[in-house]
Amino acid sequence: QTRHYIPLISKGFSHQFWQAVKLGSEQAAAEFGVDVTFEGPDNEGQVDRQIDMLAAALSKNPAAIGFAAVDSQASIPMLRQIDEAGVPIIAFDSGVASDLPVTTCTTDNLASAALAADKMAEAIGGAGKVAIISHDQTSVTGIERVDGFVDQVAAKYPNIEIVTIQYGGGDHLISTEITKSILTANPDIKGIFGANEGSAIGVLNGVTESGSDIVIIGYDSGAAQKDAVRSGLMAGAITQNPVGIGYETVKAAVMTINGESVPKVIDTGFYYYDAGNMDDAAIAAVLYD
Amino acid sequence: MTAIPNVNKQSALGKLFAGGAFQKILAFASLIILLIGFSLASPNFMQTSNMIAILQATSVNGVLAIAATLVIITGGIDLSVGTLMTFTAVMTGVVLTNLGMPLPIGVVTGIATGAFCGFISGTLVAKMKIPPFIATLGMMLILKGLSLVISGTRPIYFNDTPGFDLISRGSLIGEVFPAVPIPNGVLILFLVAAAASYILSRTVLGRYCFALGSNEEAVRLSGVNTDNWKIAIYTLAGAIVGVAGLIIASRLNSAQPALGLGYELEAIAAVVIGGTSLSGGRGTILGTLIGALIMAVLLNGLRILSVAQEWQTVVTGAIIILAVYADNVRRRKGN
Amino acid sequence: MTAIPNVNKQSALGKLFAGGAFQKILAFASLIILLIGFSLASPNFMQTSNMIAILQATSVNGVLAIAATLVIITGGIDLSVGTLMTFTAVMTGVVLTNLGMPLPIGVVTGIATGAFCGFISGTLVAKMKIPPFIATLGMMLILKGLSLVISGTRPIYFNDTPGFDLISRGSLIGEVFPAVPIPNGVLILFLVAAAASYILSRTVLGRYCFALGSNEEAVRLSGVNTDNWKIAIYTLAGAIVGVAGLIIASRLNSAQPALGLGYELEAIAAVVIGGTSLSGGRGTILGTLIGALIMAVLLNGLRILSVAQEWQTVVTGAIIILAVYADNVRRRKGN
Amino acid sequence: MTNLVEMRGIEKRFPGVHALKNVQFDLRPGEVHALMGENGAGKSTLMKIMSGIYARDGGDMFVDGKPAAPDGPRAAQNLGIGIIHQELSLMNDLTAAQNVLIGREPRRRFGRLDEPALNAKTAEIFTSLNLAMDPRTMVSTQTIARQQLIEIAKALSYEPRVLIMDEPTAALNDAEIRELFRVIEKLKSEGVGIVYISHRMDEIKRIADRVTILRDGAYIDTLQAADTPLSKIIQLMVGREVTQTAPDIPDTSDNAVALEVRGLSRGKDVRDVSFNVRKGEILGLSGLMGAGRTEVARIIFGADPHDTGEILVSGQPVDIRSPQMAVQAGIGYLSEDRKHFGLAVDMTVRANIAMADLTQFTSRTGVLDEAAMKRTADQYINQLGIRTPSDTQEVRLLSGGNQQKVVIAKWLLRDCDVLIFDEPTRGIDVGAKSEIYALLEELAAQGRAIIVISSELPEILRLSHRIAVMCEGRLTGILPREGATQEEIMKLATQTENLADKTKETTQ
Ligand SMILES: Nc1ncnc2c1ncn2[C@@H]1O[C@H](COP(=O)(O)OP(=O)(O)OP(=O)(O)O)[C@@H](O)[C@H]1O
Ligand SMILES: Nc1ncnc2c1ncn2[C@@H]1O[C@H](COP(=O)(O)OP(=O)(O)OP(=O)(O)O)[C@@H](O)[C@H]1O
Ligand SMILES: [Mg+2]
Ligand SMILES: [Mg+2]
Repeated sequence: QTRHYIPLISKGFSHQFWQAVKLGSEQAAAEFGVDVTFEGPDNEGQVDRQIDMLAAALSKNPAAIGFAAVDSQASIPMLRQIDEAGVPIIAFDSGVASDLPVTTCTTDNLASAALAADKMAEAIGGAGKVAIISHDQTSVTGIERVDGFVDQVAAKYPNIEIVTIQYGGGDHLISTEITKSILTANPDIKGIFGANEGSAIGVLNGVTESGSDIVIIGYDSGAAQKDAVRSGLMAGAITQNPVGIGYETVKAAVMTINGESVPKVIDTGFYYYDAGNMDDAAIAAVLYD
Repeated sequence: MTAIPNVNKQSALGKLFAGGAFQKILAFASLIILLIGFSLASPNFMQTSNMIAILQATSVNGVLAIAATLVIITGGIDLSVGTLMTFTAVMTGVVLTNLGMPLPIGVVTGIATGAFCGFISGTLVAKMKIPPFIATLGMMLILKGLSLVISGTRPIYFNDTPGFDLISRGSLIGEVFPAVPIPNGVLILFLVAAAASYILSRTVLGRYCFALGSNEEAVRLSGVNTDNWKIAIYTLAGAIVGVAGLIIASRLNSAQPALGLGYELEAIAAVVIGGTSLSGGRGTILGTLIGALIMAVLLNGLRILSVAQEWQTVVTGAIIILAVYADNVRRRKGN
Repeated sequence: MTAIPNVNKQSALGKLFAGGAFQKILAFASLIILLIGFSLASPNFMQTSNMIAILQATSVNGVLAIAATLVIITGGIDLSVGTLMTFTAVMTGVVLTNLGMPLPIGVVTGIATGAFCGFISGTLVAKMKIPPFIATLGMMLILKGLSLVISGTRPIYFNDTPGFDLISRGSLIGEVFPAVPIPNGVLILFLVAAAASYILSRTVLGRYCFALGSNEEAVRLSGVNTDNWKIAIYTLAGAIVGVAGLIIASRLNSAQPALGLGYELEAIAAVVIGGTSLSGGRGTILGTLIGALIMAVLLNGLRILSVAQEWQTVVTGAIIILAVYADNVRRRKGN
Repeated sequence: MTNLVEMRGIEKRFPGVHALKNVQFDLRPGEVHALMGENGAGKSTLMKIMSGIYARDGGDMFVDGKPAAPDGPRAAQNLGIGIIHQELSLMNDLTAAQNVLIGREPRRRFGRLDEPALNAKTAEIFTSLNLAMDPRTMVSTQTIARQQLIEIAKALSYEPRVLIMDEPTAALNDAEIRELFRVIEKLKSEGVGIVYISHRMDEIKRIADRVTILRDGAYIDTLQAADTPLSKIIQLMVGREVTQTAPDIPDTSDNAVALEVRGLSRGKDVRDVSFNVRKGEILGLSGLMGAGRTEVARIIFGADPHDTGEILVSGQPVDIRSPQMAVQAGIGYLSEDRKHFGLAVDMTVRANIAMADLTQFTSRTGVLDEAAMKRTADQYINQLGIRTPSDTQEVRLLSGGNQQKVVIAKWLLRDCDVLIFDEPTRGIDVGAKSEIYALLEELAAQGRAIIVISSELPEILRLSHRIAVMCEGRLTGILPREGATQEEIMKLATQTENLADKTKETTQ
């Protein structure tokens, strides 16, 4: 019997986060003896590209398909087609507004960003100006991480003012320049939240280049961010468990193929790490380079 | 040399897509080679459903490339097709979903928005003498921003407009011939191509398209109002982009405001692979269609072969260069 | 008339940046207007630290734009500058971090990689007669893919190469004049600009740059090996992109393999705003520098004013069009 | 004496055209060998083969008795063969000196340019040509005539042993031509062999030693220029006899004024120009290079703006701000530079002829009537004797003279009341020339007003009913046809305001 084939269609490809998901899926593939492939559009806006990828994946007679939807609705007709072909769908990272997926392996972006807000408030003493640099203003992660942070501040920290929210496309250099502009425009700013890896590194760079010492809260991991947290340049960062997401997605697919039942939602969790806890086994396990 | 040899007689089809039947066949050869290659490499490739998937993947880029072809033949370039497509989709969304208007008004709005923005690009180029590269680069950024502004940076869904998704997803052909359920989006692509071909080869507008690309000053000194014709061509191109906006909005059943950037290069690549000259004056719609198909087949085939994504990019780049090179070589041999 | 009247004597600076002093002043006016406008709008804008931040933000795009200027003057275009920059950074990273070589070898590798890829683009254009738009579009994709392949889709950090970050972040000038701590990245930008200006106005290579852009066929008919010169120019441009790769790698203290797409349009916009003609034959490095500064000032100012991101894009697009339009108007008046 | 160059049995084919059939040609040191033939006879093609730009399909070529097959311009230069092309091939964004010495720039070490040496060397060549031009002037600012002089200087700078001149005088006035002939004499005395192509028959008698005639790509004969009457040469060229009768000029002085300009000015190029043309009249516009004739025509046609002045058509003032408005007012203009301003060279003969008046072939839905366009194109191809395989041939593949005929056809179709012909016979062979003269006369006879700008005085004298002469942007006089002589015209053409002014201007 040939090995089962499980393509994973993701929202992005070259970011470290997605590479970590890919890594997790490959670990699971090796463990369960299936074949996986991993692709995603160049940036997290290209819904139509995702659909073309799904169509090509379906042509390859997959045993199951893993799918991280850029848009929670736009791909539903394509998913229906996949479903009709009898191929189970495992959603990961972000859900689909439909019950077509067998399960969804995800983390709560809103809650994770709210935790970042709590940590920011703690670090700046509950009052002062802060800013957010996010990767983009239309993707689910971009929107939810900003909203989670903003809502939490609005709800719990009346003395904290969010002076600006800007978007650097996840580009390290652009995020660096944005950070420097924010520091220039708001000399009295207390902290900046960088909502993904590229943004966080950009904030770190901009702050370093400006010789400022404000509080930085990051998101995701990656070698540079881990170093910055360890050295204290960055107060701390939220990390999801992308390796876990990839792993759980493939695992859920295999279970479905084998006729086992899986829970409707598999929460892979998120964590806040700082210099103090990042070497704890539980945290170190979810950090990636 | 007094007898006039009848070397230039063209077949009916050749006439429809007039202007260098030879070079079209060249790009066509590349397409066939790709199709055969992928068929041999993977049994999954040559399935009806996959062929239809390829055609569907061509529809948006194909329509955009047709619009770009018109502008490129005049000697210009249009970098705004991608974001304009998104902008027209957003405007359609505003009219249909936010304002709750009936479907036909949404369709007209999309196309009219495209035409209007094309009109502006054309005016910038013709009247204000901004180089097309810059005028459309500026428009690309402006429209990208406006799409976000107008949509409030969130997708607009067409759930309240039943039937909207049929614009691209339904299959009129499939209802008549159930064996070939070609989606309407693809049908629209071919209709737009036929119309654009007809306009290019049979109407004054098309004639001035080629003439402007060939020698604009000579046309002006012939007493022709070159500015107005140029604006007309950009406007037509914009309207065609509006059609692409409808197809993609229907396909996604939503207007995605962040989409569009990068589509312009893909469209231009399809145009050039199809044998249209970037210096203007020469080009065909059939060539552009084949160019767009080559790109879609390539991507689909590489995905079917499970080529790693980073290598897909490398191979696509190499094939674009090779296709144009092969075209060059065969054309030189032909002469 | 045998005596040559001395009407064309130029000042030393004018000589350095020879070739159409007038038009440079035009773009300069736009720059001044922007600077004054933002100073009035925000008290935070006109600070030494912010001016240095703007210069630093110009450094990468400025160097890329200089490379693009050379190619554009020959009548070509280079869409690969952004991803080539990334590719050179990745190669530097491989040599320094993965292979643990000393710093100078990394620097040479980066520049040599750029030159080599420029050589390939040049060969595609000159020998294989691929239109520059397509040749460099293909290279853009190939290099984008190869950066991911070679880096294993991960950033390569330069932590093991102490001093690497000083390439762009240190300040040799600041050590001598502590009042103006201009970072080395900016210094490199100006050195590259001066060198490119000198090459353009004072050497055979520069001469053929303009000659090719002006009338390539005429140059060929004069018995010049146009192919080789063209390749040389693309190679030089590639080497300059290699310098940009070093600057960005040093600034980010890492080679980010996914970066670079989109930088090419920004570079080309800077070139055109600076008065270089996309049809070739005319252009200056000083103009390009000013063009890059205009873009950096604009973005910095809008960010300082906390203009919403979507509106930033709209305004940038509009200003690009306006700057070129103003240039046109003033040039027409000037004549 | 061995021949410098010898070509035997040369064959060349282009798609649809057998351009050269078994052609022979030889060139001796110190002679001027004229190569004659109608437009499209294959003269330029033969010379492009000699200078390494085209590869021959068959035949042999010897240089100094040794077989040679130059495979490019550089190889030809190494053999001592230089060429001045029929079509200008200059780099417009470069200075005169940079053009002249392109590829051989004086260099310092490391590829650095020695600009002073470059300019000095060029100035020397210009001086030997008696050409008043700053080596540092931009080529783009120069008129076609002066660009042609730069081209000639460039060819001379190679110090060739064989110099091919393909219609070098097409854009030059008499003074410049005299200067060129002086240079040719000097080169001859130095033993340089010169191939000379021209459609100006009088020049053959003045400088040629031998004449070779081509017709339809075939070799006809080689003759001693001194012993052969021009009529014989012309007969061999066209294969029949061409009668050159002086026409009788109808009296048009009472006809209504078709076009009048009053006080037209634009900067220093055009200063206070006033004249009129009557229906049925041919007004010749003469003057030296850069006199401003082209500029006057372009202003009337709306191609360039003007500062002051009035244009009246049939007595009514018209505001012409674009060529389109001019055409609507019934004014047509044939540019002196057909490649850049007259033709879309990548398009077909048919498309170009129809270009000026597409509305005539357009249905109300905007659809073009190809059949009608073909009929019209074929009609003009026959009427003007345009040599082309078919009306769907691309114009760029036609010979220069035939391209010019396409431009004329375009304006004939447009049917304007006032037609301005700027150098209408530049680069056109004798046969076609007399056809064009006849055409102009016929147009005038139909009651149209014609302005002919020409640098060839015999042409002006032959055609014009009245002759207007310009100098430095001013209209210096209008001569009646009766008794007008070349001397009188030249006197008006050199009537400068003051001499100091003149030298200042020409050095710019
Ligand atoms: N590159 C080409 N491709 C196709 N046909 C060509 C090409 N060059 C020249 N011809 C054709 O070859 C023939 C000879 O052209 P050629 O230019 O040599 O004529 P010519 O004698 O110089 O005429 P003229 O006096 O008008 O300059 C013409 O019929 C022309 O149309
Ligand atoms: N493109 C140009 N740029 C600058 N000056 C020009 C240009 N063309 C012509 N001139 C100048 O304008 C004046 C009039 O030139 P114009 O071409 O009208 O003269 P012309 O009598 O038609 O001469 P020609 O016989 O050379 O065609 C001259 O002083 C000429 O140098
Ligand atoms: Mg000729
Ligand atoms: Mg003239």
